[in-house]
Amino acid sequence: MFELNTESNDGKNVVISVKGEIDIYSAPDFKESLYQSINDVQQNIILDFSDLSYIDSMGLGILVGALKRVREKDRNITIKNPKSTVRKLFRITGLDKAFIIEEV
Amino acid sequence: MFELNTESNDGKNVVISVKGEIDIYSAPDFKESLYQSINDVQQNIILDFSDLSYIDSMGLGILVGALKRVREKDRNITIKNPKSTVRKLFRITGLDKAFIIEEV
Amino acid sequence: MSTMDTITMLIPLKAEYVSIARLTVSGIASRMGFDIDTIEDIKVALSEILGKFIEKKSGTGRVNVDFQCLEDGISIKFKISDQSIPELFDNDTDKFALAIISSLMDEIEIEKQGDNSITMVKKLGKAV
Amino acid sequence: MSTMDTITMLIPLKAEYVSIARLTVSGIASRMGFDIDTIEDIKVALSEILGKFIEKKSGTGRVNVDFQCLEDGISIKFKISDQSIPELFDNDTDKFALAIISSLMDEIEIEKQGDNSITMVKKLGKAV
Ligand SMILES: Nc1ncnc2c1ncn2[C@@H]1O[C@H](COP(=O)(O)OP(=O)(O)O)[C@@H](O)[C@H]1O
Ligand SMILES: Nc1ncnc2c1ncn2[C@@H]1O[C@H](COP(=O)(O)OP(=O)(O)O)[C@@H](O)[C@H]1O
Repeated sequence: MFELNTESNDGKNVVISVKGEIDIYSAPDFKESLYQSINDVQQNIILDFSDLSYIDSMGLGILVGALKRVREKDRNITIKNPKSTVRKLFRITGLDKAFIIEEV
Repeated sequence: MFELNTESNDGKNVVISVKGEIDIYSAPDFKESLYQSINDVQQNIILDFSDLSYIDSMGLGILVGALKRVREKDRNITIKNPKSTVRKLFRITGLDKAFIIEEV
Repeated sequence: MSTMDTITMLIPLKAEYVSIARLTVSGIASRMGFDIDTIEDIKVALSEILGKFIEKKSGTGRVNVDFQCLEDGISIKFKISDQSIPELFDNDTDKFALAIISSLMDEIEIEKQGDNSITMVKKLGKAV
Repeated sequence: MSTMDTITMLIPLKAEYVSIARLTVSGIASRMGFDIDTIEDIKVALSEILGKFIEKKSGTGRVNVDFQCLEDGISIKFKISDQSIPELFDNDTDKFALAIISSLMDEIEIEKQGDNSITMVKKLGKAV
């Protein structure tokens, strides 16, 4: 299962940490929680993936849906610190071109 | 798999650490390594189980075999620091009466 | 996880596969809500039975293991296709295995007529 | 671990069981000597296929997964008993899944005649 927490929220950015596993089982919950967190705020979104150990195509699809919503309001989503296994899936699907990926 | 190391050897005791998992797959190797370590020395044996995460009935049988050998020479075997799951198996099989168990 | 779902595993009767069955059952039991200590108990009991099968029947085909999710626990059933269950606990050195399984599980049933199987059950909320 | 041994798993077509299959394949792959990154790749590809099966056929029986240990890798074959394989990658949102599986595995074969199966193969010593 996964955990989603709003870590910080300044004038410009909201940092949301995503921890655990997102797969076909947890995806529906993840979609609801993520869309809610995004609707609640006006800033750019930074998703901290440092402790996300697993994501599948369904999770990636949900991220794409989230990006669409955010872009409609001229904001964007940054993926922060994905593990190499997760990073690889962004590369394979070409999503590393859609999202800003920030490795620290 | 498991790992067996002679940690220290003074005039009275030899401390041998046993790490990892002992099951039907690793048992033959464990038997050979353990009996060898025991034959090599004249002191009492202290088996440090701090990092032993798993043992089965076959492993316990091998320990009984080792104890017989050691007792023939008026020495004994102490089991040091077994994890609670391993400790439980000594209790269930009554082997906590045959071995000295030292919890620190 | 709904009641009565069954996950089945067919495992070659070889020592190197027992740890894989252990990993699988720990996943099933953890998903069912067993606590860590009880999961450990189930893994040990499963390994003991598979170990005895392998000792007595090594290399001869596969063992069929049904993990059935009950409302109040897990039932694990072992069968060997087209073969009778061997005497698993017939000699001196098997006494530890039988003591361990009986202590750790809530029920164990050895069925020599009919479908020739061994079934063990662990109820939720009952660590030893 | 000798060549051509097969471990079989029958898994209900429900989302909650996919993580158990992932755990099992990681045990098998690690015993076969795959490195950590490749094990991760195999887990992801397995999950994607099971996920698509479940999306298209949820609740209808079980999927049969054969994990075959080859001399130079692992072959994983998916079948649904008495049912044809659904179109797994037919719509827009399935493109990620197919891209992922094709990139991570060395071979993928969808067999619609005959025994209606999907087989994917990963060779030893080939992380993506
Ligand atoms: N599983 C998926 N795989 C690939 N893309 C997906 C997936 N789920 C959603 N998407 C993409 O995200 C977009 C928006 O998704 P979503 O927010 O779920 O739809 P909606 O905006 O209709 O609620 C979809 O049009 C699709 O392109
Ligand atoms: N798997 C086992 N389960 C229970 N007891 C065992 C097991 N293996 C060995 N033993 C006990 O340990 C004793 C000595 O074992 P071992 O050293 O293997 O035999 P030997 O001394 O003939 O080489 C056996 O007689 C038996 O009582």
